[in-house]
Amino acid sequence: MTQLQKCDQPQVADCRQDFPALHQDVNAHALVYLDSAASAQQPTSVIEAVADYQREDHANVHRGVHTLSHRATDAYEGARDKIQSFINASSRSEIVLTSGTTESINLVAQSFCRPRLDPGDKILITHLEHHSNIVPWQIVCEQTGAELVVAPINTRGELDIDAFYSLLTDDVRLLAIAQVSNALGTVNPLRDIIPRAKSLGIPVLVDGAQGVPHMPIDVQSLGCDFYAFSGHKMFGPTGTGVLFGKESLLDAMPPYQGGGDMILEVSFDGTVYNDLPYKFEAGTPNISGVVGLGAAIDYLSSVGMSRIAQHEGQLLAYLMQKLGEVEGIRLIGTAAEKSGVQSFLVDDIHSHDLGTILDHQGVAIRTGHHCAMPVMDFFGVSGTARASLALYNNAEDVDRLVEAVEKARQIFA
Amino acid sequence: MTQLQKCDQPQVADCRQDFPALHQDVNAHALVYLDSAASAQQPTSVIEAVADYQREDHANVHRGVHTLSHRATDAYEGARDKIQSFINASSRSEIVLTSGTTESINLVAQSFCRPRLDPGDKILITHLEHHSNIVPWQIVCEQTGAELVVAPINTRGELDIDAFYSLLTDDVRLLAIAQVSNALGTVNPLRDIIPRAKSLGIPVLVDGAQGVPHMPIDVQSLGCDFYAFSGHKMFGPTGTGVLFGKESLLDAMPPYQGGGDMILEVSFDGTVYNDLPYKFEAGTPNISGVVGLGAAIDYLSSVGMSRIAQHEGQLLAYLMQKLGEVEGIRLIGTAAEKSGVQSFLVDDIHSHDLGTILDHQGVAIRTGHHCAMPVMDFFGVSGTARASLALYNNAEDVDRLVEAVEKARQIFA
Amino acid sequence: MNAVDLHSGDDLRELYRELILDHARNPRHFGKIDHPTHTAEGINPLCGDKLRLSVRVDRHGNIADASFEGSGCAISVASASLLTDMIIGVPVAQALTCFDIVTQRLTAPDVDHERDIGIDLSKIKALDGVREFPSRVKCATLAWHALRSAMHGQTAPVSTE
Amino acid sequence: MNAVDLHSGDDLRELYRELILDHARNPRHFGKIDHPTHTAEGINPLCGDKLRLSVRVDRHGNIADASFEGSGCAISVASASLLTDMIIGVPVAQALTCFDIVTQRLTAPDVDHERDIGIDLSKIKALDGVREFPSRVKCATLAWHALRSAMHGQTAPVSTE
Ligand SMILES: Cc1ncc(COP(=O)(O)O)c(C=O)c1O
Ligand SMILES: Cc1ncc(COP(=O)(O)O)c(C=O)c1O
Repeated sequence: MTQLQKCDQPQVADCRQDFPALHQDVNAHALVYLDSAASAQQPTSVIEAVADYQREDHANVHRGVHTLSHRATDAYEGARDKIQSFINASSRSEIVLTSGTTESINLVAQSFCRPRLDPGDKILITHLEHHSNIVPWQIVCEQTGAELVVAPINTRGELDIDAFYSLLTDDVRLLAIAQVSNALGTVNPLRDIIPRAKSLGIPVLVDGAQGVPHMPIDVQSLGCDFYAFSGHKMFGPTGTGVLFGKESLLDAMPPYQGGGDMILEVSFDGTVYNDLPYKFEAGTPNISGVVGLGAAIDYLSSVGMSRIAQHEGQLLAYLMQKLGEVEGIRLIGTAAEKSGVQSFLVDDIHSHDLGTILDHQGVAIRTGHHCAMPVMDFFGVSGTARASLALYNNAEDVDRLVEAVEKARQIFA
Repeated sequence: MTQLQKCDQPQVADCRQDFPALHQDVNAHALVYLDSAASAQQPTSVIEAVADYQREDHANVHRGVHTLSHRATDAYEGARDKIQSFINASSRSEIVLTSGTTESINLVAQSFCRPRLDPGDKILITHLEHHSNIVPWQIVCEQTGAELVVAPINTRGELDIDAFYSLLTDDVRLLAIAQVSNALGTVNPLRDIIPRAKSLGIPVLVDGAQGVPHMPIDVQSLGCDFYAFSGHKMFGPTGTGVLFGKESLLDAMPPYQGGGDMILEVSFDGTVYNDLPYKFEAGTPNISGVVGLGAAIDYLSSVGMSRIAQHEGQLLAYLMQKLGEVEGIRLIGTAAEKSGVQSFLVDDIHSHDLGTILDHQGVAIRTGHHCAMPVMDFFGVSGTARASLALYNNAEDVDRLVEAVEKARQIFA
Repeated sequence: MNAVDLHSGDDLRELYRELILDHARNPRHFGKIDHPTHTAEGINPLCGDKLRLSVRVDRHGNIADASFEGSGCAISVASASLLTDMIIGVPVAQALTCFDIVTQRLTAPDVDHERDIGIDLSKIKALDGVREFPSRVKCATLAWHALRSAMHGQTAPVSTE
Repeated sequence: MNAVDLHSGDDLRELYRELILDHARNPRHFGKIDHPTHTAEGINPLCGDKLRLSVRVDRHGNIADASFEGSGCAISVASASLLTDMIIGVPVAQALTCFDIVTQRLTAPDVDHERDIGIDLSKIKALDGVREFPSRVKCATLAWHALRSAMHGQTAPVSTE
């Protein structure tokens, strides 16, 4: 309990009560939710913002003169403004609303890279990436004859920085790199890497899916050209996401999808595309979802991202310490710089069995490959158990996890 | 008032009370919502299904062993089953969940058409189409050198069927056609057209955005190869949509986007894509939205699509009669076969002014080009006022519209 | 967000005053002028308004002539018509001050708009009814934005959306 | 959907019975056999289970030998091990009846499973604990699905997701 008090700053620990999903029993035990890296729970304010929007303000956006359409447009575009200031983009034109990180990355692969890749050109990624930051590049490389180059990692799950720099050559047409590995929690040294890439004229896409929910983000000081993230990992709705892109790059890119809203004029002789960011937002957007994302940003801002980072950092230390003390455990992902994710293996218990036993005790973790099969291959495992933290977790959650793991060990003893 | 009773079957008229957004005052008048073709309101059951899901069952789908992840997966995949039976697809593999009609059509343009189009090949559409069923084809034609052929319409807003058949030649690689025109309400004679196209071996995509909310749909008896629609027009959430595609065609298509969930195995040597429909669902889907869409389908099924079609048909007749009686009005879109949409012009009042005056009286209509600029060009107007009906509208709504139009005429007299 | 707007029934009459309807029906200076020195296009995608403003500035920096073409709603056409009426014969600098005054007047009604800049602003008051219709402010200011962009020599169309 | 499952604390012990853990730790017939006549792969993407089942059917239509390779969770490995144990020496038709019985037993517990088909089904009861864990049924039936697809000569891997 002393640990509990140490970990929880009053303001951050209090947040837990704002999340209705956390206050339920699962298999007759109070739920311990340690799967936020897969998808986070929502505070009441987000759930209600979406429901209120639907009850009172819904209509299609952008093209309507009636009151509901104005309210919907104001709510939707107001959320864009919130996103802009949350990540400190220099203009709202740089905030393209997508359905998630995956679509954001595919958009860059197809609209930015595909037209400018030739055989022999390279896309550089790392061995740490999520499938969503691998497969879009495999596809565009196959389409264009470009080559996908993968920077290696070491046994702690860190980028091998020397090897990385030796691969960062001037035939690289894009560096696509995670801010935080979802499987291992590794935080990549973007403050060093991005300036180096930029000095070689290499555009940089940052997969921020696991960054933005957990630390303050400033895309201008990061210096990246693209930054992709998902609403559902930052306590907002599924089906929402963002692609931040520098205006000059977005401007020069062809649209990704065609349809309503992304045009100024359509005729069969030719079509004039709309201004940024609308050029990349074809069709009716996820209005209610984006309204919810705006509410999630309000919520995060009220708690404070630095505070959240500090809370999670302390809790991660506690998690790693406590898990490390369990006999027969192997921690996977022990980088010096980490965010609140810990993968592990227990004895020779298959992670799926472990997941079932933990779930039976009300402890929700993720098991399997975490959409990062190359990471699994690297560590020679088919999958891991993974506990991931968010602002609403506390030391008691960690204690419950460790207890549940001990029980699994007894069953398999 | 006799008309009112005639129009409303008890069951359908009663639905109105299920839609909270309809029970509000706008500009000090009870709201009359005649903009459902742009986006429909949601019944309480949909709003609550989404909120309940978030309060109790949310987690990421497909890859989790814990209880919430199972509940989320069951809810999400359960909605797919509902969609399958709602449109009578023969297999759940044929139901690809997208972000909306626009994405569904872009998916077909890029994954189905792009690899198989050569210069000289043709894509056939009609002059009635929504921008979302025009621009994706313009883009893919530009990418491949294929030609976009446009079948003409007549002054009632009907497809010129002879001209259409003369354009339906065997160098057409896809026919993409709306079931119902969103600007004019015209219902295209798909029962004649599709068999004719199929007899020539031409694949057919139906843009069902304005069909599925208003009439029973059976994709097998329609005989189309692809059928695209949006959740938000059928009383479900924004950010959801469906692409029905015949299994044999979907099977042969490359994936549209790369990422999590659409793969079976990822390695840097090569990636094995997942089975249908998952191959086309990269990344975390719009889980809560799809849950809401499932609830919308339950709602529609409980009311009954045939009943809805009948109710709206009667109401449309009343709307056309009443509007037609207004002096100085010009009805745009007077096809013999119509669904519940009526575009019109009043004297020389610009539609934006008309929209403002109606809104001031609580009557919400859409004004402008309705994402169908070629239709506007055909009728030589920059835009129209458009009233569109849904199951919750009644004769009183029509009367209020007509009153409000009369007031506009007075102001501009 | 669901507050009931208690518009008086006369709001619409305020918006569509006689002067506005008159200018909308019979726009002044509609068409082309000879030898324009500055032109700009204004687009309001929301309602499809599209205006092209042409101005001829003489060597003294005065606006010798002005006109507009295009189509739009009553508010944007009337506003363009009023604009051309007002700026002809006025120094460019003063016309741009007009821009400031008009946009402020329509969006920030508390500011003191009665600054004397030597132009007759009385007609501009005809647009005051727009204040109650925030969605129409873009229509009312479209021509003014086009004026500013013409004077600043911009070539891309300005859009108020 | 938020009903509390009142699992007794022994559910886990039921799932991971001694017999199951024993077969999971020491799978029988693990490896390759000579001259298999039928093989099939089973994949459960949910937990990454991947099994390859090999069977040799003799000219009398009896299963002369069977084995499996691959990796998976305790339930799927134990189930595969039990399967190979059970089907060796049994006519193909009976083995396929076994498939029906096992899948029914795990998914529809009310059915009468005690049909006598001339195979000792007692070991199969070790899997009964899975019934309380619907998410694990796929693991328990994976090898059985592979058996069926091997017998039907399918070549694509079967997936239980
Ligand atoms: C006929 C038609 N097709 C396509 C669309 C595009 O739908 P969405 O904007 O939901 O993608 C619409 C709706 O605006 C429509 O009415
Ligand atoms: C690092 C990383 N990148 C990308 C993604 C993909 O995000 P989404 O599934 O929301 O598109 C995820 C989440 O699964 C992730 O953790």
